[in-house]
Amino acid sequence: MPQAAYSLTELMAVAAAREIADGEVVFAGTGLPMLASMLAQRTHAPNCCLIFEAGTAASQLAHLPMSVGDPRVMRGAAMAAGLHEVFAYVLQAGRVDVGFLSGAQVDRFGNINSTAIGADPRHPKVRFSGSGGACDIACLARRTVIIARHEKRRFPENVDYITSPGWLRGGASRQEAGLRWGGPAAVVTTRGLMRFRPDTHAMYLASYHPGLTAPDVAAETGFALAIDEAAETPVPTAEELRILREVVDPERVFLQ
Amino acid sequence: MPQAAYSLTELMAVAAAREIADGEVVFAGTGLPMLASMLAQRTHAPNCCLIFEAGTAASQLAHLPMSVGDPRVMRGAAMAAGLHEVFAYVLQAGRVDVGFLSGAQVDRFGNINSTAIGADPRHPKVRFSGSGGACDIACLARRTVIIARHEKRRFPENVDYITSPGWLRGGASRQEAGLRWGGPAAVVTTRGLMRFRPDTHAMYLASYHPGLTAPDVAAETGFALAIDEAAETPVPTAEELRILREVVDPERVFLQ
Amino acid sequence: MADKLTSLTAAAALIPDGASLSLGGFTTQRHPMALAYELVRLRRRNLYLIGHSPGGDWDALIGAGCVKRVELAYEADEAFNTVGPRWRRAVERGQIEWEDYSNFAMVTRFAAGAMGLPFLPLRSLLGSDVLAQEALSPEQRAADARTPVKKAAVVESPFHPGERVVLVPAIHTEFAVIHVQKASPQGTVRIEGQTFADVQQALCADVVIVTAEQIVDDAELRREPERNPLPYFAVQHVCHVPWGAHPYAVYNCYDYDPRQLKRYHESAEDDAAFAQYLDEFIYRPADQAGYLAAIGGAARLDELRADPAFGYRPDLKRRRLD
Amino acid sequence: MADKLTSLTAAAALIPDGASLSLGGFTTQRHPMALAYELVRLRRRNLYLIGHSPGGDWDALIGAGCVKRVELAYEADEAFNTVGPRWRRAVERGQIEWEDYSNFAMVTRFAAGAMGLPFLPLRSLLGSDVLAQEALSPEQRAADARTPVKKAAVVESPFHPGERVVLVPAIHTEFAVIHVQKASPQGTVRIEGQTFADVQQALCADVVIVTAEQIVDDAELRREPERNPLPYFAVQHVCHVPWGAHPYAVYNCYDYDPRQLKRYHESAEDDAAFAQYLDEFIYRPADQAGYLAAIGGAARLDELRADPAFGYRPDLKRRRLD
Repeated sequence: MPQAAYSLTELMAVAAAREIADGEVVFAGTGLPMLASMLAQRTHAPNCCLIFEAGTAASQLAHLPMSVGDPRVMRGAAMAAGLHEVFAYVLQAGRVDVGFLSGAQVDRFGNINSTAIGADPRHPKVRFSGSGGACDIACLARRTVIIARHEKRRFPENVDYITSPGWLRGGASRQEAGLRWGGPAAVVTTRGLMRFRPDTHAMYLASYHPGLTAPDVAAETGFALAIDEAAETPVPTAEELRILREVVDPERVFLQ
Repeated sequence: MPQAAYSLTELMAVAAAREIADGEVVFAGTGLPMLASMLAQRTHAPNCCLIFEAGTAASQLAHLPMSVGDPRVMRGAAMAAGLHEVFAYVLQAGRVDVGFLSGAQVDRFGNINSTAIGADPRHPKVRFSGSGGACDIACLARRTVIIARHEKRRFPENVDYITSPGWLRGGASRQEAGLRWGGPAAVVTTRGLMRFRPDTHAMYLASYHPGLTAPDVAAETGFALAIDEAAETPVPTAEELRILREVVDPERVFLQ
Repeated sequence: MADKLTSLTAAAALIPDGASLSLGGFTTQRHPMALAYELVRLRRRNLYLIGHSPGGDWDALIGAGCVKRVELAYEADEAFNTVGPRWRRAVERGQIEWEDYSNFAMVTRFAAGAMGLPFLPLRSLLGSDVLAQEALSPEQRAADARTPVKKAAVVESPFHPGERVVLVPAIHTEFAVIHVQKASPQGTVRIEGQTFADVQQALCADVVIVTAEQIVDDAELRREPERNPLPYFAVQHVCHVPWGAHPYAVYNCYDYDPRQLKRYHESAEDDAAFAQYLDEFIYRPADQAGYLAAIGGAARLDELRADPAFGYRPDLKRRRLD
Repeated sequence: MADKLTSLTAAAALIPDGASLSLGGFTTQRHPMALAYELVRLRRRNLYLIGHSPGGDWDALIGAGCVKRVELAYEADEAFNTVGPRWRRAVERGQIEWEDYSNFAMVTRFAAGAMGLPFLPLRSLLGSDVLAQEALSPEQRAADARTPVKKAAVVESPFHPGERVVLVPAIHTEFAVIHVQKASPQGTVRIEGQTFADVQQALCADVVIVTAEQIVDDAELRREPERNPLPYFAVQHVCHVPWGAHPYAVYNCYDYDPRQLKRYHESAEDDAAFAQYLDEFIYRPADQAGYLAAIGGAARLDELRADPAFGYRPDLKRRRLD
């Protein structure tokens, strides 16, 4: 089968989709996580269940939402209520298997900043949206998958503000902070896919995207990134691309 | 107008109904409180709102319920949910003006026992149902009205177990216990109607039922009951009796 | 999505001796009675029941000797009987261990468990013996890890000096059984009318068994997701059990059965009569079909069927049944 | 029961300079935009806004200079813009006071207020700077009694030694405004689809204003009490405001307006263009009718009307609008 051409967004959506196992409960945010979870539902994980924090469980999406509160998430939903019900009864109760996160900065332990850039958080140089549900997903999902644009300044030694706790300072520091489970399992970026050591919880390169090398990715990372185990990121299959383009996002809301 | 004959239950229902003001939110339990609040709605308090702890607000009852969870309470209700919603969002939030209580023992400060008789609560001589929502209503309604059978042993100096806190030890003791509002306003019994002193919160006789005298009532009370302000309980009007018998309880579920 | 349909007998058999269990419903409504009767037939022992306002579901289990310990706020049938006769006797005879709370405290405890929290605060209980007294001794608490180390704790708000609230410990049970109007084979649940604390009870249990008057397509329930209070992934087993709450009421389906409740409460006031009641209505009928035959069969059930315009039976004879 | 119907302008005029206020909805859905625009027209100042995930409702108020202090988790329009442009500028220019929480923390705080509690616990925030950092200085907190004395507190469970949870302080606001599909003149409210945190926001406010797409008979809403999440006695004012959330979506009524959102976000990235946007769409149109005419009138609105089979507009053009 000849290899199909694909965009970076498509490659990332497919890589993220493969992080979802069948039957899992997925806390999906707007954008790439929606592409990934809809794709997973239509390929290897038909029974994964999509939770949207604005108040729905198990949507059967017919059209890509542009917000987790979009009327589109009501389509075929098994349950609709509000944020408190979803956060307390589903997320905090430990019923979410995988949550997606993104942000402006990610450090070596998968801590994420989506609040502000600058040394003094009371006088930030650049202000972002704020946590939304990200801090909550980071604390309470059984595992998280981080999506990020891979640039050196966005992968610093330390983030300016920990909006969403990852493995904190590594080792057992996450549990010592009182978080009983969870933590980042993977980081899907514009350059590769990173995972975390089981003991130190430091990030390492699991795969680099086609056209790049492992040292290319390390060079664009602001902290030392182990690359000795890295392989090339598997490319999307033609079927995955077809589903993404024809079924998941024919409007090209998020696909580029 | 010639005076109509009435039963003791009818007299008590009318006396209890008169404790409800128009527009008030009423937390009504099964039995006499239901008779009283339905009567109040059909006489002087057409806009009082009935709350049932099993999960409804503003029922427009067509038939007398035999439980606060009775399907009959769904009739015309403005809202239906569960116990937690009613207790937290309505009762604890301070939105209930008047709650009704009853029990096996009532003391001079309006503390009520509906749990057990006996000195050792781990080995009671007689066991009752337990609090249900009574303790919660006693703590959190803006005021309460107690309904009780008036016998000396049922009005002791001290109840064996405070299921539902009244004015506790009188004075400011209720607020000192951490209860920010509420407390019993009246006790409607088989012999009279009691109220509480504004300062000491000790019970006094406000009225004795027709056929009795104030000393009769005091003699059937296990603690010293001030009777110097007592008058005769006003009798039900013919219209109140007609509504009770023909509209509120034509089946004679609770009326005798 | 997995098909979770199973038989009532298979579902009841999952609940072993000694299990901790909560049953849905409220006093005279929507208890999973058919399942409770199955547990009596299976002669389960040492059950640990946790509830807020149970009625004859608990009273029958307690009377049949199935129960060791309970945590509760109330056990009675309201206007049909102001105290559960077998509950009352079990306490007075020292045959049961219990702890008293209020309804608000118990549903708050269920909510804490359902929300994955160790406790929740409330402003009730202050000044009462419900707060001041513990019916379970420290030894009894220590003997079962499922019982909280203490009944409640009073703390001051860190944001409002001098303001006290009561913290009550979360509940987790091994099983919850709720009886509802409609469920799908996949476990989507529709509760019509008051929900009582069924949602919180289900969400704090390891295993949730739903018995339903009617099994309907998942797609039908998904047409009104606002009315489905439980996520299907929290439900493990679904049983089709028409009349599953008899002699209690199910809004929009049927009314309570005053004649059967009168029989129960009269019998339960006497040991021998109660044994006979168990025999006649639970042990001898082999199953739910046998029970329904014993209480009067289709002819009686038809008299209880709800009028759709009301959700109950407006002409039901409720008093002076002799 | 009292008739609570009033005009949008009369309701907005109730909210004075300096008031604390929460607005319902979530990012690009069901914000009471018509009322927010009225507050801009009234040139309200020093408002204290408290929310979880507002969008352009706050962004317009902030940009128009109406706001002094906010407590929030997020301010953006999700796929339409990942940060509210005027919010971002107000922070970077030191023109606004704020405190950061997470969505779960904010809805928990609203819930605590709605439940009459001083705080509620949650297991989120631990390890984060959302917990460790306070954006408001102690002096700023002390300057306004409506701000909690501290952001949060970490405590150990009295029932589970070593187990920590975060307590977050309750919210009370002077006003809450929510926009819903249906309300009765008496204040019974129907919310279709996700409820967001509208219920908790309403129940922790002194005065609740409901703006509704449709005013219906109370009796009609009472036919399905399970779907009415607010007791009418918690609602003080009801306004009939069709298209009251435009340019945002209202499930079963209309979709968001991508063209208008693009206009907003492009303008809001530039001070002069934003001033012009305010002038064109808020100040110059004297009222909601004028606003609707300015954004394209009935012809444009018809293009946004929901398809009843979906509750939104399946054929809506959402990208490449030029």
